[in-house]
Amino acid sequence: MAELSVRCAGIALRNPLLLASGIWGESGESLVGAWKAGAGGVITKSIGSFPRPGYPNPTIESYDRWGMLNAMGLPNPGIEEYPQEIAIALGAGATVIGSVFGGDAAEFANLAAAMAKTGVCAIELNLSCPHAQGYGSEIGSDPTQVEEIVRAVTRAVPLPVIAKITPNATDPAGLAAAAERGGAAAVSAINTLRALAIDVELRRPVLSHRLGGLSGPAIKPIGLACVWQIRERVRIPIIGVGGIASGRDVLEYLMAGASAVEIGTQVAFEGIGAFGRIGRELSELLESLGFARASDATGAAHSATS
Amino acid sequence: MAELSVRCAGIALRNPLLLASGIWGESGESLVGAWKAGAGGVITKSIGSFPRPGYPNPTIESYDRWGMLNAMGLPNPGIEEYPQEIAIALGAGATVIGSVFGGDAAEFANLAAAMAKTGVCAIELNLSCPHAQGYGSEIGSDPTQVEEIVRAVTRAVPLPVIAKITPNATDPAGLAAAAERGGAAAVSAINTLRALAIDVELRRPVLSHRLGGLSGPAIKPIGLACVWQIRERVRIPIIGVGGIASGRDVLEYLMAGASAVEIGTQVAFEGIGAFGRIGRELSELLESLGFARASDATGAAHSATS
Amino acid sequence: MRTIVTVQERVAETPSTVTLRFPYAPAAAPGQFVMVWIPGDDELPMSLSYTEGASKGITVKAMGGTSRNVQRIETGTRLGIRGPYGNQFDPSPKRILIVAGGSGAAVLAPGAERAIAGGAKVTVALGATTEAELLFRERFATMGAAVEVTTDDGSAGARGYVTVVVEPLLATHAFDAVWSCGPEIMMRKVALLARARGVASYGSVERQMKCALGMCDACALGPFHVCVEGPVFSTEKLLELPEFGAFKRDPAGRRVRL
Amino acid sequence: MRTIVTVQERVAETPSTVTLRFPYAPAAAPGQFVMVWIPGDDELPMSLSYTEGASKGITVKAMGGTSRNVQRIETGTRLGIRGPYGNQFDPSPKRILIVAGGSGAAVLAPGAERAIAGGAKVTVALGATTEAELLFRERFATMGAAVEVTTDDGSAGARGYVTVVVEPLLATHAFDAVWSCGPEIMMRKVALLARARGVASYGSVERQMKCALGMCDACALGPFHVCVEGPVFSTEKLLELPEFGAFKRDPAGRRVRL
Ligand SMILES: Cc1cc2nc3c(=O)[nH]c(=O)nc-3n(C[C@H](O)[C@H](O)[C@H](O)COP(=O)(O)OP(=O)(O)OC[C@H]3O[C@@H](n4cnc5c(N)ncnc54)[C@H](O)[C@@H]3O)c2cc1C
Ligand SMILES: Cc1cc2nc3c(=O)[nH]c(=O)nc-3n(C[C@H](O)[C@H](O)[C@H](O)COP(=O)(O)OP(=O)(O)OC[C@H]3O[C@@H](n4cnc5c(N)ncnc54)[C@H](O)[C@@H]3O)c2cc1C
Ligand SMILES: Cc1cc2nc3c(=O)[nH]c(=O)nc-3n(C[C@H](O)[C@H](O)[C@H](O)COP(=O)(O)O)c2cc1C
Ligand SMILES: Cc1cc2nc3c(=O)[nH]c(=O)nc-3n(C[C@H](O)[C@H](O)[C@H](O)COP(=O)(O)O)c2cc1C
Ligand code: FES
Ligand code: FES
Repeated sequence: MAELSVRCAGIALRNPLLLASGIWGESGESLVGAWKAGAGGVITKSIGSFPRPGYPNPTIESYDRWGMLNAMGLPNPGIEEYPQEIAIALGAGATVIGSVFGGDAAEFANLAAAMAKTGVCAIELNLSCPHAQGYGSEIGSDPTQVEEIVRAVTRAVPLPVIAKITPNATDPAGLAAAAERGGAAAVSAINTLRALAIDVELRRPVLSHRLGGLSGPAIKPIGLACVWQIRERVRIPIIGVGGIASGRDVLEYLMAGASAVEIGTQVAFEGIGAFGRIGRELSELLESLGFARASDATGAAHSATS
Repeated sequence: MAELSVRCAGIALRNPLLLASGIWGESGESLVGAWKAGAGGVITKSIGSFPRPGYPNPTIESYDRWGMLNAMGLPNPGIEEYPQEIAIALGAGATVIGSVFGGDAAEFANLAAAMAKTGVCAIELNLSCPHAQGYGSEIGSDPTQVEEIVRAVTRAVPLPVIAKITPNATDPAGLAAAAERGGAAAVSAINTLRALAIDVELRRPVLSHRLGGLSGPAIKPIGLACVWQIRERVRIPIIGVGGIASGRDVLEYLMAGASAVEIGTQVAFEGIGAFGRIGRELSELLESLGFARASDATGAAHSATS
Repeated sequence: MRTIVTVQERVAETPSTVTLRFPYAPAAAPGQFVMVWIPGDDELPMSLSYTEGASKGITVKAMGGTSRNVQRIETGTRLGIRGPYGNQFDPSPKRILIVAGGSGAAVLAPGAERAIAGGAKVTVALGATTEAELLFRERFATMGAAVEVTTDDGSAGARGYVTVVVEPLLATHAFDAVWSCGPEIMMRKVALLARARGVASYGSVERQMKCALGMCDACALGPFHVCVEGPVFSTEKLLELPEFGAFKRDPAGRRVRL
Repeated sequence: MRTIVTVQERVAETPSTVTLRFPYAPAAAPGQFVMVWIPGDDELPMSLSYTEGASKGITVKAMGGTSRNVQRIETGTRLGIRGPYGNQFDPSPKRILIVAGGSGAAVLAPGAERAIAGGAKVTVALGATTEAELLFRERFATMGAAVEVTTDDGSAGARGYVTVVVEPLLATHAFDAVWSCGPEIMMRKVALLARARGVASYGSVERQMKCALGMCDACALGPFHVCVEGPVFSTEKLLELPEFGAFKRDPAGRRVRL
């Protein structure tokens, strides 16, 4: 079997499959569940300065097995209460990455500092949620702000910082370059794409927030393009996210330039068993294609002679 | 049966279903075929100043029935030879919209002027192809250039001008607003999303151009979000494009703010009969929901009380 | 993913509870729930109080804003329905004790009907604040269950919480299974009583629900997601969880006391 | 949508033509084509010269850059295959005249095999520039077809274009169908000869192909898309089209003379 353990952003991961932020990440027990199911690491729900209930329901629209639309509205218990959940996950031995979202560099830095004290091994900055006023992609699509926020956070915490990049931007690779300049240890890409569903019988948007974010297989080709373009622009490692449902999908992301990946929506379609299955598929596929290690596949498609 | 004829950008359409640019639009006979199959109007392949062979194959990757990736590379016979194809379509009585792509305002204006002479009823500006260096979204994601190009074209031609907006931008609605300022009679949204597919066995991108554009059902929620946001920003009519496969999809676009729609990829999945079927579905659905006219549905979802 | 249905029948069951019936074809089992979208308001998880055939039903107790608004819904109103989701009560035991508090009867009634149709003997301990609030008292009687009633104010049946009749019932009758649904403090008590008597026991629990797809974590209960692995659990499993009968999560995911 | 296959067998059929065999499971019919991706080079439409069973084959004549490169492909090389696409030759007629020019034999051979297996009597008029370039002469003979050969230089069979034998064959034999594939000028001639004799006639035509999905319009031929409604057409239909035997479209979509 091919070697699945990877290093990414200075973190040792037992395999490259991370639980994406916002999926199973609100409770410590769920983080443990994902870890036990075989995730290489778990990323918490994005945590803010104060408790947020999120938007009213409906917050989800699902399209068969190829896509999912959500506008949860960043519900989270707030940075004061959340550390108890992380403690549970760390207690079970999980590799935990803490995700935070803020409205400006100072808030991000404060949150990251508090998150760093919980014992997480890295911080992911949600610069990319497409449906939260004053947060996420509203600030994350401006390279100047991205650089400033990443710099403030890297100064405030001794941990590797991962900037999560939005695809809802003219030049996602430019945002990754800004994060690199700011001192990010890695970037993750992509978050969801701004999207909408309308109920024609009721003549209204389905989600209470109207606009939401599209995830799932539908966005995999878009995530791959972002990772590809980022790889051509930056030298820090990339974590690929978006629509991963199989070991083959993971390998596509690795070959496009990713060192690790995050898996989200597939958990809704399949359950947490997705981690074990995808890990097995990846291992077998690497083996059959002659890769001794998952890390050997990173960027492999860039070197193909045309 | 509900009344399907609509007016959009000053053009009378027998129904709101237009053949999208780049599909069946290289030959006059194919334009006639789409018209006879029931399209409310046909948009030509995007035509440039000179003949272009497009990129080498592979130019297409298809994902079951939910998506399609292409990087044709804007193949076209050039504006000198193309008018003979339009003549064939006009000879059969088709409502023809001429699509052009250029590298700057002057080239767009020249092309549009030549196109206007062929007898088309409107000009669509391709400001949004995601995979052609120096064309399409490379210039179409900058509001200043969009405004300038649209202004140059509206001054050069006596016909309604439709600006086709890219979703590969931080603020597609801002681009639509720029087009409106420039004098566009309407905007169409969206073109394809920058995307990539990798063949893991061969360790290389599938398309010869590597990056391509994603179309089909996968992008419908993204197209709807763009149309929704554009409707909140501009007053000119909107033509909805992206992933339409049913009458219900059309109605979603209308309710999001569109006055007409374009259909592309579904033709590959179903054949040109898609126009007849979708038109029938739309008519029945409008009827069953109490709309006497398709145009009554335009923007209906914006007025829902929350 | 949602089906828009039109409410075809509305029954005011008690002063604070209404049943809405609507055509909804997907097969459902007793214990399962649907997500009910009240356009312009909210989307709530609701157990199906009628699971058989094409005319499904929900029975909603006025708790807060939305469930209070639901009381005013008339026939002809359109709702968005998705589901059914979650697991079900196993209707095969032959002697079943059902313990229903408050709107819990809504969850348990279709299971009781299916069990009786399958030849089971069903006893129902039905509790409410006051006589007028006893939910489905008639329905349980009509289907052939033996019904024991309690009210907090003593206006009907025994005075006190429903648990006052559960202990004597367990002491005097043999049961193969206990099913309970109601306030968790009550369910916890019933679970302990059943365990003391060695009777298999199942409870339907409620948590915040947003996605109902096992993704968002809103409904996390220990290692479980109520929307997928619940809402029906063996109470032996529930008793192992420190939060059972003790706390739930609010919409922000904070742990709050029940 | 593509399957990566490995070339398992390579046969140099003529100095300018090579057959590549590879495992490819999807069912295919004679006349259908696949899109063949030569990684790092191009993707070309190629008729299946072997359609039966899991080992499919293509037979490629060196025309330009890519098809010339294909000649150098060895076993073990990986190709991307999608399809099969398009329609097929109807193998039910009992007396078939096959007219093959150049690489046309690649398209027609599997249909001849299937027709003979179904009991048909098949006559093949096989033309090439010179004897060494006669494609599948052996294969046609082995399957039981009567083969009449022509070469431009007279090195084998009758001297001249393949049409020189078609007219006498049509005059002296009764046929239920004519199948042709080769240069369009030749096919047009055959079509006219068949029409003069009142014999049903079908031809397989080639056009630019990009999507092969009936979308991009590269293969437009009159009102048809060769990738979906072709490549096999009744020549009666083809004769109605001014472009048949006269012009095609280049990759830019310009009309160019054949
Ligand atoms: C699987 C499942 C099935 C359900 N089935 C039913 C059903 O069949 N019938 C039914 O009436 N309800 C049912 N519920 C509960 C229902 O979904 C709502 O929680 C309830 O209607 C209150 O909604 P609200 O928005 O009006 O209350 P809110 O406005 O959110 O809350 C109002 C007040 O009531 C309290 N409250 C809310 N819910 C509860 C509760 N469940 N227990 C105790 N206090 C509460 C709140 O804390 C608050 O103080 C079910 C819940 C789940 C998870
Ligand atoms: C449905 C279909 C099935 C086909 N099946 C086969 C097959 O079984 N075997 C096979 O060898 N080819 C077949 N072809 C043709 C093949 O796809 C290519 O067109 C051919 O191999 C030339 O490709 P190239 O890139 O090497 O030529 P290019 O480099 O594009 O062209 C080289 C030169 O050859 C000329 N040329 C190219 N193609 C043709 C042609 N078809 N006829 C006349 N001149 C031409 C060009 O005009 C140019 O002068 C088929 C085509 C279609 C559409
Ligand atoms: C329900 C849901 C909630 C999410 N919440 C967050 C979040 O809190 N923070 C964040 O950075 N990303 C969030 N995301 C985005 C995912 O982490 C991920 O980037 C995206 O869903 C694409 O991956 P997928 O296709 O595998 O789901 C959320 C996604 C979903 C579907
Ligand atoms: C093969 C192909 C070629 C296209 N060519 C063009 C083009 O030349 N000009 C243009 O403006 N859009 C072009 N498009 C984009 C479509 O017009 C349309 O905007 C897009 O495909 C989304 O609609 P759909 O999902 O219905 O296909 C092309 C799309 C495809 C799939
Ligand atoms: S409601 Fe989202 S996980 Fe259960
Ligand atoms: S090859 Fe694209 S339409 Fe035929």
